[in-house]
Amino acid sequence: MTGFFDIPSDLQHSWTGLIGLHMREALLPVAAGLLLALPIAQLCGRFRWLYPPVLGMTTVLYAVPSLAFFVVLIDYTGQTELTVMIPLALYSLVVLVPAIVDGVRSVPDETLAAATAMGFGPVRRYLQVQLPIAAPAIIAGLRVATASSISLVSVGALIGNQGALGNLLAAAQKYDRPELAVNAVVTMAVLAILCDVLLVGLRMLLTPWMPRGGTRPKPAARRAEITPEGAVR
Amino acid sequence: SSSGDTSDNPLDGEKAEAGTVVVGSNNFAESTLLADIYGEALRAKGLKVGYKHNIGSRETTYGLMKNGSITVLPEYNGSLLAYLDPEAGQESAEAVNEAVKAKLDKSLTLLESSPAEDKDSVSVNAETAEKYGLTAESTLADLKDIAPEMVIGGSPEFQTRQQGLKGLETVYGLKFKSFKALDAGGPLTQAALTKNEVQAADVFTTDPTIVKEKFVVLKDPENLFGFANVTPLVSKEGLPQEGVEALNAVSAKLDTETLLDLDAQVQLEKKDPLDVAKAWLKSAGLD
Amino acid sequence: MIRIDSVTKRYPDGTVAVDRLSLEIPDRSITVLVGPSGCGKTTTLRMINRMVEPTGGTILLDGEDIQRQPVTTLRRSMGYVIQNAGLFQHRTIVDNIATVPRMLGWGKQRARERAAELMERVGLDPSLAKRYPYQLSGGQQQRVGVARALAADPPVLLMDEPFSAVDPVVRKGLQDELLRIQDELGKTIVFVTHDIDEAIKLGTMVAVLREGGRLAQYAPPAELLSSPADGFVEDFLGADRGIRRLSFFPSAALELTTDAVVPADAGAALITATKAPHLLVTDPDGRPLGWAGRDELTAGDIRTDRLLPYGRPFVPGADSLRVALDCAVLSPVGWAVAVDGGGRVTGVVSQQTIGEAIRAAHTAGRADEEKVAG
Amino acid sequence: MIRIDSVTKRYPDGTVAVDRLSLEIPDRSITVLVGPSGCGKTTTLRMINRMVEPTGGTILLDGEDIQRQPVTTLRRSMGYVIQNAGLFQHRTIVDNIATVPRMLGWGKQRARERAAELMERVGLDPSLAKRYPYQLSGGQQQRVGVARALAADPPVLLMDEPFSAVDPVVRKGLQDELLRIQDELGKTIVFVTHDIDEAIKLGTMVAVLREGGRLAQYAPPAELLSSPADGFVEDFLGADRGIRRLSFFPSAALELTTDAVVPADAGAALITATKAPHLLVTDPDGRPLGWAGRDELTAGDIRTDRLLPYGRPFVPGADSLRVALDCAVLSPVGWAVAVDGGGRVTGVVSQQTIGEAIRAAHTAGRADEEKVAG
Amino acid sequence: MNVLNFVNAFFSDSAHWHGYDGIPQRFWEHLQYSLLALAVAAAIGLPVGLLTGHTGRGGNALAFVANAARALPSFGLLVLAVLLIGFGLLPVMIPLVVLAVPPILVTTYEAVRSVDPAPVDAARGMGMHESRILFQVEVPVALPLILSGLRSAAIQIVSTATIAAYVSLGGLGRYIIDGLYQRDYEKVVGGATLVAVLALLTLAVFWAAGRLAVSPGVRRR
Ligand SMILES: Nc1ncnc2c1ncn2[C@@H]1O[C@H](COP(=O)(O)OP(=O)(O)OP(=O)(O)O)[C@@H](O)[C@H]1O
Ligand SMILES: Nc1ncnc2c1ncn2[C@@H]1O[C@H](COP(=O)(O)OP(=O)(O)OP(=O)(O)O)[C@@H](O)[C@H]1O
Ligand SMILES: [Mg+2]
Ligand SMILES: [Mg+2]
Repeated sequence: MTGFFDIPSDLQHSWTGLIGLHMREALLPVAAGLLLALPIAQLCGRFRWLYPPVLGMTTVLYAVPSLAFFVVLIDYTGQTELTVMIPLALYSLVVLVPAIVDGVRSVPDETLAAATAMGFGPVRRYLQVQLPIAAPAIIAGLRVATASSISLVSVGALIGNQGALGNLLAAAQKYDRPELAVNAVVTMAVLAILCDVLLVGLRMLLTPWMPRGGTRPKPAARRAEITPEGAVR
Repeated sequence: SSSGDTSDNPLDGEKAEAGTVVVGSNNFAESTLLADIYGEALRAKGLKVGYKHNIGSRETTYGLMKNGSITVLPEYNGSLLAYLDPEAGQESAEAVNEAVKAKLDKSLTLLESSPAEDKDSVSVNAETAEKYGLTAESTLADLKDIAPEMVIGGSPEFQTRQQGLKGLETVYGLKFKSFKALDAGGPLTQAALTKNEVQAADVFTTDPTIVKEKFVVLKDPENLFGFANVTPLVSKEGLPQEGVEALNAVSAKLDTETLLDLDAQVQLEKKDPLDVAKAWLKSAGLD
Repeated sequence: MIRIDSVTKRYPDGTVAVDRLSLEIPDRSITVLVGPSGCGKTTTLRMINRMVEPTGGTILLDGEDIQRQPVTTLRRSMGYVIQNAGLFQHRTIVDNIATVPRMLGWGKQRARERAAELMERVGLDPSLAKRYPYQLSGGQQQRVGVARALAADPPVLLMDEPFSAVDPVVRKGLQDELLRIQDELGKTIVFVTHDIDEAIKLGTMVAVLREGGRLAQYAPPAELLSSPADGFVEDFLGADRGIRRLSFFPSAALELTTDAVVPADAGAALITATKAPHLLVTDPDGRPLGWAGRDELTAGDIRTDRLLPYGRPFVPGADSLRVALDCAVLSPVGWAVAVDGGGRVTGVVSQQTIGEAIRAAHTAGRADEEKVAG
Repeated sequence: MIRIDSVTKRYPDGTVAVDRLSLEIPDRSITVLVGPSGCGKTTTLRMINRMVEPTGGTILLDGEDIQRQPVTTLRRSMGYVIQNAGLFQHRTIVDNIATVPRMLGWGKQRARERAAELMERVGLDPSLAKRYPYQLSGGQQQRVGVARALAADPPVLLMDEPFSAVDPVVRKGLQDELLRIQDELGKTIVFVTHDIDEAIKLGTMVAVLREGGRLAQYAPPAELLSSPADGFVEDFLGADRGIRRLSFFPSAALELTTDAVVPADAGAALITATKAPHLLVTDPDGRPLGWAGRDELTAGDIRTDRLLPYGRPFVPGADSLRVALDCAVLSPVGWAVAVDGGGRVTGVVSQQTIGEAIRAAHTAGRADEEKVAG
Repeated sequence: MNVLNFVNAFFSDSAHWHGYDGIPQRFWEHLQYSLLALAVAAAIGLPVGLLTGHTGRGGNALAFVANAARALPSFGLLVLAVLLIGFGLLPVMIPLVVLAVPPILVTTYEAVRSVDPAPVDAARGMGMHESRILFQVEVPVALPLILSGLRSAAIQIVSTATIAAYVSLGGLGRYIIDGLYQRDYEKVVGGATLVAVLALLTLAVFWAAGRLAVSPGVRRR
């Protein structure tokens, strides 16, 4: 009963079950964030005046502690996964919107002019030129969003067993079993790194056109990776 | 001994699934243990049982009981009354139960109380006890003069409850130097007491560390913390008659000594609460 | 024909980029817009494919106002080539080139075949087809840009400083390539540059713009060199106007003399018979060896190791008077050596004769101009 | 004197950037390194101030191995100017220029005074002193770069393609400025460029490098033009070698004739007396108006509205034979007009006379070369 | 159920304005935790970032370390640290520092790396010493980006320092945790608002720092 993988029964899940739950609670919001961020970023790209206020708002949102979000949401969505996932989706949004906007903006003017001159309409130009070229920046954003999402799910433990692997942390305290906390931290870190590796692989798959090795990625991609709050620049 | 098998996925959905009895618990070890005991007893009677563990404080769980998310919750009768009606006096366990039932939401009711009692208490650590000469015979009233020099700890909700800082002030006139938010009698509380970060704290009377760490539990002559008999709070609709009977049978067999022993198994021997619950039910012939 | 009719562009911030500009751009020829930075060249070019909308005036394409056509149709009928090629970095070379055909609904196979054909046309190795733009040199990228613009065989090609980002040697190659392609395809090309030499080399007509988007002069390059409209154009043309203008005069009509050419093994009689002050000595194949001076002539004996260098020869049919003059000037004796394609001497010509030819060409040029003016 | 002695640089990745290069760089003159991209020019330059350490050979500065000096001392004794100037964008112009003096421990006041002095020297308006680099044009930035390099009055100036990022007109201005400054200061300048025209214009000596960092030719520009060492150098020099070489021959010795010059109000007698085939007509101040043709000469009456354009005049003292020839070629009658600094005609000269002068210059040049060789 | 009502109620309750549980005290505690964590993180991230950025070496290792650090969950580290070390400031500082080091480190590295190599080259050619090149040429130009890394770290710290309350320390997180257990939304929303206000203050401070410290020559780019 004190082993590394002996999960207390009140968590209702085996270790692998917790992992599955954790990934779902962490990744669905990122996916939702991406789906939301694309049109928002598109709007920000279209109407340049929109970008600064959107950035400002998202930064304030980002500063609101996750726990406060969870607590306020309990009344609307109850003690459910949704309560955890909604704030995480919002945080992902905060990271992804600037990443996409910057990525799309990083497309060289010449390339855009060439596309326009060839008779690309705005939609086709966005889908076939801007978005693919912005892919590295978007994936860089996804990497940050995914890592932070995986980490933040654990805070859900505070609102009653909604933290997946994070519940192990609460259990570690309740039953004074540090090994459970170690288990939680290490598992989450490994999951985050695995996701990161997968995303890097995805980028390589999507961008055979990027110079490999030695050559550094485009500044926009880099930027998204280094300033997660992306915002306020 | 992990327990992915205990339910489908109780975390899904807001309302309890029709026909499933959802047993909830608050975020401390004993509550989990009691929930497991109730749940397994019900399961032994062939009911479909789901768990919603570690929810948080009574403030939260009561809401979930009301809206039907939880069917069964281990409660402490006097503490519940103090939550429902902070002004109410507590003369006897029966009177308390009647008063609670009167105040309860229409959809809820209390089943039979068990003799097992686990009260909130104000305990001081050994150092403080020595300093002020406090013994097992000392009462809360003895703190009157020294309270302003003391930091008291307790779960965050202790700060605002009648059976907490409020009551200590109104009933005993105690005004502490400050309040330090800890957990519900859990490891934070123990650590804070042993490290003397707080001099007094809200400790459950069944807490095995009281003995281990030589905490001194102060007497409560005004009965502020009232009665705290383990009592199942249930939803009238959600629990069928055989369930009611099963839980009453459990209550009949559960006394304070047993509870102390079970708590120690979980908290000191680090056994899984579900295993402890099952083992006890078996030994008590309730499975 | 593209007709730019009193077109004005005032940007929202008040900058007047182009001011009542009128140009007639002839079909199947290269028209160059040249001028200092910011004089409105790019703006003018982009108004032709409506990437910039004029604030005044009209542009007619084959007599029809370009405003009448749907903008994407108009653009697809015009290739567009820009500095750094503006390639799609996320697509292979062949896919870059096939972009417009694919957009026009061609099948994948057909579009790729067309792309392969164009790669050959612009001088790109087929092995580059599957590469991505970053794997190509600047010059190669620029070639891809040209191929992409030509892909759907548009009648009009708009080129905005296409070669200005590559180094001088590569640029020269690209210019030659463009002239060759134009010879084969005969597109209507509007070419923007700020390099007057490029303008003179490529343009059938050259429009010199000045600050504020006003036309300073619109003329064929030779005329530009001989009669700049004003000080601005003259300054812009820079030095050597006279000599550079000679590029437009062929050297074919030069009267060559063979009197002064002798083979190295010629006898003394032949040598002393010559009246020329210098003798060009050739090898048995007729290739030039060098000039023999007066002293040797009188001696009647040629010592090939003491010959003066003959500089470089010119090819009368292919080279212009400019080359001929340069050869004469470079020659220590002032005579230029003419050779055929095989490098065999066909005669020599004195600087003086070249001077006369230049004068004759001037006169003919002036007569032409007067005819045009009249 | 800087002496580069059989220097080799092999980068860690195996690239041999410079291969056994030996050069003697004379004091107080501009030595230009020129060659195609990647031929090791930058590497060579940077070995002189030890920003790259050679893997073989030695470099001597005034006879002493540069390895002997502390590297910072060495560098502070050499100004270094690069493309885009490499200005410190966070410092004002005056602080940029004062960087090295400040580093050498000068007082703030003195360093700023020095900076102001240098701004004037390189032709920057003092009002720019407090600006930041981004507020300057490319040409102005480049001037600041030069001023900064000159600030501590180093005997040596290393310049790596300093003017290649600015447009041709500005570049010409900067080149002229550099020549003027060099006239005044007499630094030992090593100048890297890939533009052969710039090399010829600026260099006292020109080293042409070829791929792999090997020296193709090291000679004064006139010699380079007249006798390229091999096909590589010849190709690199490009067309017009002969004519460009004329830049090195002054036009002062040209024999002018005033016989063919008449004022517009000259009487018929004067006109008909002239034997020249054409007459240059001047206004009362002596400024050229144009050429009168034979017809008018015989008529004995000049109609100024029918004169032929005189092209452009040259100034015998200041301009080279190249300009004189260009003027003659541009002139419809084949005669160049010589004027003084004030634009008044001092005579005319036929293309033929210029041709003779060219030949004479060639002969003199050859004699010189032989003298040097002997 | 209106958030604005909560905010209003929270801030107009005079009881929230004094004492050990008053807003000034909690705000001050939060500020202390944040500043301390930022200072420690900066003390680790800045020198390493500057050095690797200047030499251009170790960039890959650095990216790996930063990514790995980012993968560590703050809340998990907190609980683990408390379990292993016990109470006090240290277990709170560990997750906050781990959280803040990656943005500082990577941004600083990137900032120095992305400085235009031409002026650096020119400086070296003038005979500047390497340390001088770093501090007088590279850092002034890299400053805006370095500051943005610090700012990013600071905002994350301010937001995350709320977890200190979970292990019974003070700070603005107190309101949120207490509010959760006491079912008191006023407190939760009030606490969250205070955190957001502190985050905005942080932004303002960094904006001002940028104005003051970044040369106009760099800023106007
Ligand atoms: N979108 C715009 N809004 C405002 N002004 C503009 C815009 N585009 C160009 N201009 C201005 O219009 C003028 C002409 O610009 P244009 O790009 O046509 O010049 P250009 O001749 O192509 O110059 P360059 O040789 O530098 O490319 C310039 O003064 C420029 O600053
Ligand atoms: N640090 C380096 N490591 C490896 N190879 C290098 C390095 N620097 C330069 N080279 C190589 O050495 C050769 C010479 O480079 P260098 O920069 O001296 O050429 P360059 O003549 O200045 O060219 P450019 O005109 O393009 O500036 C090139 O092939 C280049 O790729
Ligand atoms: Mg332009
Ligand atoms: Mg170079």
